[in-house]
Amino acid sequence: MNFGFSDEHDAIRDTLARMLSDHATLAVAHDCLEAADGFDSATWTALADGGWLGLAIAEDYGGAAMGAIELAIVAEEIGRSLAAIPFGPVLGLAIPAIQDLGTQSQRENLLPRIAEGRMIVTVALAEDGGSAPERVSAKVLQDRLSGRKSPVSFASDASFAIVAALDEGGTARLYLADLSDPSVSISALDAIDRTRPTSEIVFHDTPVELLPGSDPAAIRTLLDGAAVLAAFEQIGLAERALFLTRDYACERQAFGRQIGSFQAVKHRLADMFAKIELARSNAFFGAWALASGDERLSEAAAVARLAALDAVQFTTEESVQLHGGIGFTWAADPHLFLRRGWQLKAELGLADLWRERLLCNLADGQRAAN
Amino acid sequence: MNFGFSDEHDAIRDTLARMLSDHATLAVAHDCLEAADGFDSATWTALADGGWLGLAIAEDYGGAAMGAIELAIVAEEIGRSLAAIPFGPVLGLAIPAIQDLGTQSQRENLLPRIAEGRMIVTVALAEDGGSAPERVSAKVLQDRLSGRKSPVSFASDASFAIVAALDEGGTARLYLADLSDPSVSISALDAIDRTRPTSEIVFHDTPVELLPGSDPAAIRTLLDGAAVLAAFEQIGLAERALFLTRDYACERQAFGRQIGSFQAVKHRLADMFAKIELARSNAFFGAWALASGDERLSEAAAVARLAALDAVQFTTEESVQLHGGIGFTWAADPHLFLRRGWQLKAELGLADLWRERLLCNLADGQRAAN
Amino acid sequence: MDFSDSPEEAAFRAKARDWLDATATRRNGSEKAQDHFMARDADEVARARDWQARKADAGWAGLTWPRAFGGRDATPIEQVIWNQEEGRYAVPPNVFLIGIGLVGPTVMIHGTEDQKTRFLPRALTGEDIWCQLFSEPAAGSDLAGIRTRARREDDEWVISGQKVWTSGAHYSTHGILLARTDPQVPKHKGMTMFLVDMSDPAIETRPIRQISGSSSFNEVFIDNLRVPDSARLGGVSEGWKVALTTLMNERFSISVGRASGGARAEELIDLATRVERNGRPAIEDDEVRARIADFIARQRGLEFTSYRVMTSLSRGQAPGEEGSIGKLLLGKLRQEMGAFGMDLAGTSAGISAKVGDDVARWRNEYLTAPGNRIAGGSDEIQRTIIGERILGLPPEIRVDKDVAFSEL
Amino acid sequence: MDFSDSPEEAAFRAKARDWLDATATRRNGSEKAQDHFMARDADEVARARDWQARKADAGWAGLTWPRAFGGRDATPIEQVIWNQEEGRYAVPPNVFLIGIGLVGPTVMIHGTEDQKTRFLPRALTGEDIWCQLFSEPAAGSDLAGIRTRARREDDEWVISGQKVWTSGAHYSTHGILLARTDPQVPKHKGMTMFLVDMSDPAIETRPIRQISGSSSFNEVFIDNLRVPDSARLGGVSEGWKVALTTLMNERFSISVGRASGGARAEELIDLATRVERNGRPAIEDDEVRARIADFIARQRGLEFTSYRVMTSLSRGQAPGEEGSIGKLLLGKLRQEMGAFGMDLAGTSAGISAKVGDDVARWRNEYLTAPGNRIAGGSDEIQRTIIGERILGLPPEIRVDKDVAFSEL
Repeated sequence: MNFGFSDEHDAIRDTLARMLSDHATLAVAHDCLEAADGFDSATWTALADGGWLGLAIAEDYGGAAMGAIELAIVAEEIGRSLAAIPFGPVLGLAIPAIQDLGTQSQRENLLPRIAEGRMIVTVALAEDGGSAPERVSAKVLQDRLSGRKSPVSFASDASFAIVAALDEGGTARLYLADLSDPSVSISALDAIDRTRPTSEIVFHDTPVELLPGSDPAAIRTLLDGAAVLAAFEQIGLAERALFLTRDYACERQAFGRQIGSFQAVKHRLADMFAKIELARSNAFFGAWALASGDERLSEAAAVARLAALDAVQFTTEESVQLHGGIGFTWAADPHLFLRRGWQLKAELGLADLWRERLLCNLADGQRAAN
Repeated sequence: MNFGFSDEHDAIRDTLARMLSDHATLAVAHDCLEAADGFDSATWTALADGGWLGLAIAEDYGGAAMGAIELAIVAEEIGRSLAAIPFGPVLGLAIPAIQDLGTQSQRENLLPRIAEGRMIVTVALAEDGGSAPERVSAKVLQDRLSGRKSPVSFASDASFAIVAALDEGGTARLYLADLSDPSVSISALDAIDRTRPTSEIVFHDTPVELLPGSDPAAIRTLLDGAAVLAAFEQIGLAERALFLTRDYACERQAFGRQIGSFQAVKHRLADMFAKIELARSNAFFGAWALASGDERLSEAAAVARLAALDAVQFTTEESVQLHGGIGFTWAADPHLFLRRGWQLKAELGLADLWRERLLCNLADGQRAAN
Repeated sequence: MDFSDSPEEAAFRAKARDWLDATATRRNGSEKAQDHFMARDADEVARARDWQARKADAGWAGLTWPRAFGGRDATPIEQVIWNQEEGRYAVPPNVFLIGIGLVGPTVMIHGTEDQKTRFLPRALTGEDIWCQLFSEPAAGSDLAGIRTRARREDDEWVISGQKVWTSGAHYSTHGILLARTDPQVPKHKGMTMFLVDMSDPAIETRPIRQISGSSSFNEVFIDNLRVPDSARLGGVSEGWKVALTTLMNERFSISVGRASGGARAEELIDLATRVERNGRPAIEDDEVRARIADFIARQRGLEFTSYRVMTSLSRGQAPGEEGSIGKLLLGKLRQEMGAFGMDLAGTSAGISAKVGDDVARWRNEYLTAPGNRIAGGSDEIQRTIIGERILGLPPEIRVDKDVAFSEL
Repeated sequence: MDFSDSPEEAAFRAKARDWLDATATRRNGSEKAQDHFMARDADEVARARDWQARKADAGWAGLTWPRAFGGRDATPIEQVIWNQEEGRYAVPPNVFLIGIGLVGPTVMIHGTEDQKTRFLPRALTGEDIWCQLFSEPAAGSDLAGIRTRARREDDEWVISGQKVWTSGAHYSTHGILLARTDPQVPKHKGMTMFLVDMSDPAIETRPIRQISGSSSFNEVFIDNLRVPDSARLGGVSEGWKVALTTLMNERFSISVGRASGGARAEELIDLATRVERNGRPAIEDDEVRARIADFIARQRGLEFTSYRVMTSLSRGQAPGEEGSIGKLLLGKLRQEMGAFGMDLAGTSAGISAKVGDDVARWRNEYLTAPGNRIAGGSDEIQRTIIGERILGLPPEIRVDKDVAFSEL
């Protein structure tokens, strides 16, 4: 058993962290929050140039053919950087969907361009009822898609979207849609994290291509993998919020002492740490299950997700609190983490969804599906 | 508006508190915990002699004809005393059931004897499925009761029980059963609070008498009133556990200081206090609604119960914790409060039951009854 | 114990209602109650002044002030009854809360005759609007750590420094300002209080944008403001004592102030009926039901607690033990309810333009609630206050008690 | 990152399993794993000694000890693998944990040659059983506050005082005892460690009944116990340094010890399937589902955290950051699961002889969990350790650091 990272892993992490700290500073995050389109294209390009976007893409399609462990490291560092980029939609979902479920020609067409940063492919899974396959109501008839998908992250910056929709037999599948088609209308939504452009997309007889490997089980597995990577992103985010708060607690004085010397502050920071490390342990198991193709992936993903959601919400809310008056000003940093935390929560579904995923696995259908 | 106690109320409280502190010491509670039958008959007799058992009984039947506010004060002081006596079953449930729902002859036969402490009448509402009227499965056919009721508090010390059972039309009603009848078998259960003798009763064609005013609505109202009084009992209990812990925190030294000067201890005690006062505010409204016959009684009872359950569990668990190693020894006092807290929780049903009572009232049947 | 109006209270209520009916317009059902104390623009300030003048004219301003100062000598419960009744009408925000609730009582106790004559009537009629210049960037929870300096020059004081979290500073005419006049003594002993004119060009006001996006507080920069000695409120070096009077009245003012106006937990039932969770109406989900029921129990508890506080006040007792928990519990409750309201939108959590306006509404609740957990004494400070003042626990070890401020 | 056995690990596991298969009896399904380290009676002590002797004989005792002292020089992960495998068999409780895990390593570092020769082999073979005489009634979280005095008289030490929370004291043959030898210096500086014979009549042991009803700890009264100077472990006044070695090994020992053996969160699914809530199987209640899922996520997290600790240990790194959270989170999790297990019985919550033995089982979990939150450093102490040692926050203000113990 070996439940930690190797020296090579640490080197990957250090290289990426240096690159990100050059580009994706918190000042940039503040700027993105004020911008019309929050997307930080400079960081995205830098990631492409460094070969990071193709990390898990096969060599045949211009990638580095690395595995889930390496991708998890990237996720954590991107979460930590707060970079306003579509890591989850593209690297967590679109790339594995195309690579594992797409056709040869889809792979050839899309993966090299994604890796080079020349094209963004996002995913449109969710509808009002949630993001699980059984909540899909968009429909494809004779290769044409109609329906309403919302929320979709980075739709305004993407060329294509991979869309969950019902086939003619009523089975949820994934389809590739060209977002520049005139039958597609994209309207912006007001997300709590405006560094994460979020839209509703309406498809009206839009020509689409099936990802032939996709079916409800494959979609669920895809979501499981994305949840594991998102957990690392969330852990990176939460840990930085913790350290930011720790630094503030060491600097800020009250009653003649650093506030971090008060147990009310110190013990809350310890609780944040404990929740983050618990989430990290679950995420490690998830990464291993994802990398090794272990059958326990869906359980592992669920517990990783649940622990990460808890760690992020507690840490970011209490980070605002422990910053005192400064904490609830717009100009301060803590709310950036709070907002991103909510967005990462919404994108792959809330705790109730993942609790059901866990229990339905464990209780083995003790409860009839609704 | 007047949302506090009067000077007369304070005088009642002081008199009772003095009497209880003479009889129901924590040493007696420890003894009751070790005894075969935990009932503290000495304190019960002293309460009868002082006229406390008949406080809310009409003058015609030997009582003092006082109201719910005065009874709430008694409940709080009895909770605080940790006396091993059937306050809730007798004063919270049996007396109002007989007085409000019974016949003239039932009142005449039972109430004076209860007030004088010569007889205990307990209640047997719960079955495996819970204590609500719709969970009753015991049945009465031609004035004879058959079924299994459990748990029943103080059955071993009681002469009669008021039992919830279905009448021939399948409606839940209350019946008076003589527990000395040979058709009744009582077997002891192992409760977490052994100062609260707890039994299962099996009735087999036991002759019973209907309380003619009883029907499901009346049973629910009876439970509402009992929950309000229990909330006061719980508040008294929790407050004493808090003060006990406060005193320990002022006395115990570590690292050269009283441990109560550490925020980890001080702030937890403050949280206990806040939960108890929140519960008290809800209980006040409940007492007012009970005393004034306000239609909001069932909402008031539900929120009083929910807040009291939360306050007791948090306070008693953390009281054990803040006592350090001493806290989890048998010889120390904190576990007495922890145990009694559980018993008061079980006797009238857990939070899920009262949440439903609250929501079904507020949502006005937005959800079909199960 | 009685939850209903006493006959006297009912009479007061009827009288208030009569006057309001004759003078103001009822809110219609959809219009929200006026629940804040900040004007959004100059027009709203003007309308607030106009309304205050009419109230003062009819004897409904400064209800709890003594009659000697133009008040009505009303009980705290009468103040609450007034607030309830006024809340039913479409009235402008009460920007006079600080002037009437905090500054007035402080001036009555610590002011000179001249100060009482100059300031009290104009506060009552709404001619003057007051703000509170206490907190500073480095003195929040530890208010006695203020650094704004007031130096004596002949018969004037020269004040420089920076204040922060000042509500309404940009439209206030006057401010009550705490400054350090002697840094050579321990921190609590070297402060003095002043009453200053906000229109002085030496005072600059800048709004602070909060995480909710709105700006209800200001930074106030004071650069060599010169005031005469007659602007001093209370003795030299007695500023802390004067400040405690203001803070006590702030607590009272919050206790009997108009109810928080935040969202009601019951509204979550309605939202949960309209959205789905796991393919069913969310209101059918037992966890949703459990959360909502617990929110309701907590919110009711806070509401009933405020009645206990009023009862104490009406009996002439200090707003005691029970009052301190409201401040501690409200912010966290609002934060949790806001989060839960967003959660109910599922994958649209935090994303508005879905499910009507609900997400935006609960999101705003969520993003303003952190202010409740900090402003007026953080949750952490409240716990220490409860622990020490109510439960009698030993105090924190203080390293700054007997040290000259300049040495800290 | 790999969750499976490496080839070396798999080989070790096979070897262990072979020996165990040949020597011990597999537990049958219904028999619970041996999850505690305390013998219930003299018979169990005898069986434990017998089993330990056989293990020592075959080289399976003191796995992580150096070969020089009769150990196997095994990695921490090999120790865990052994524990997992041994756990499948019906073996007596490991009453040697303190001797082999804590005292042995401390003697190896601080002991004289004579002490090593006398004590290490007998600890390994199970002839000696050790207990740890550290905590005192007035020195729990603040261990350096111990008052047990050791006074030098010629070449002997005379020890008097009271120890508490001593596991297994009543059947232990030896104890490692921390005593104050110089009260005139600050508290951390005046202590010395001793190795004492528990059969000395100057030592009296009394069991402490816990709130769960069982008695796994003792009070130990020491009344003028005389020991030679050769019983001293480490230098005079160097007791704190020696104690830190023991405590570090205690942490290690807990980290790689047999898994807690407490209830599994998954068992709540089974219980919830058999009981009703609001007229339906409780497992269909969404709040029940939510609570159970969260328990599972937390319990898995603790389990996986222990693998991270082992990985660190295997790499020769100190059991670092990740290890400290297990101690903090386990007790509260067990307490909450215990309470929830009882809650599932509804109105029979806390009352046994209903729903099979489940209530009694979860009740026992609930009543033993508070021990996890205190023993070996309370939750509160753990938070301070995490805050200061891991997060680098400023230390508590210490009023007792530089003061002679006698002046405190």
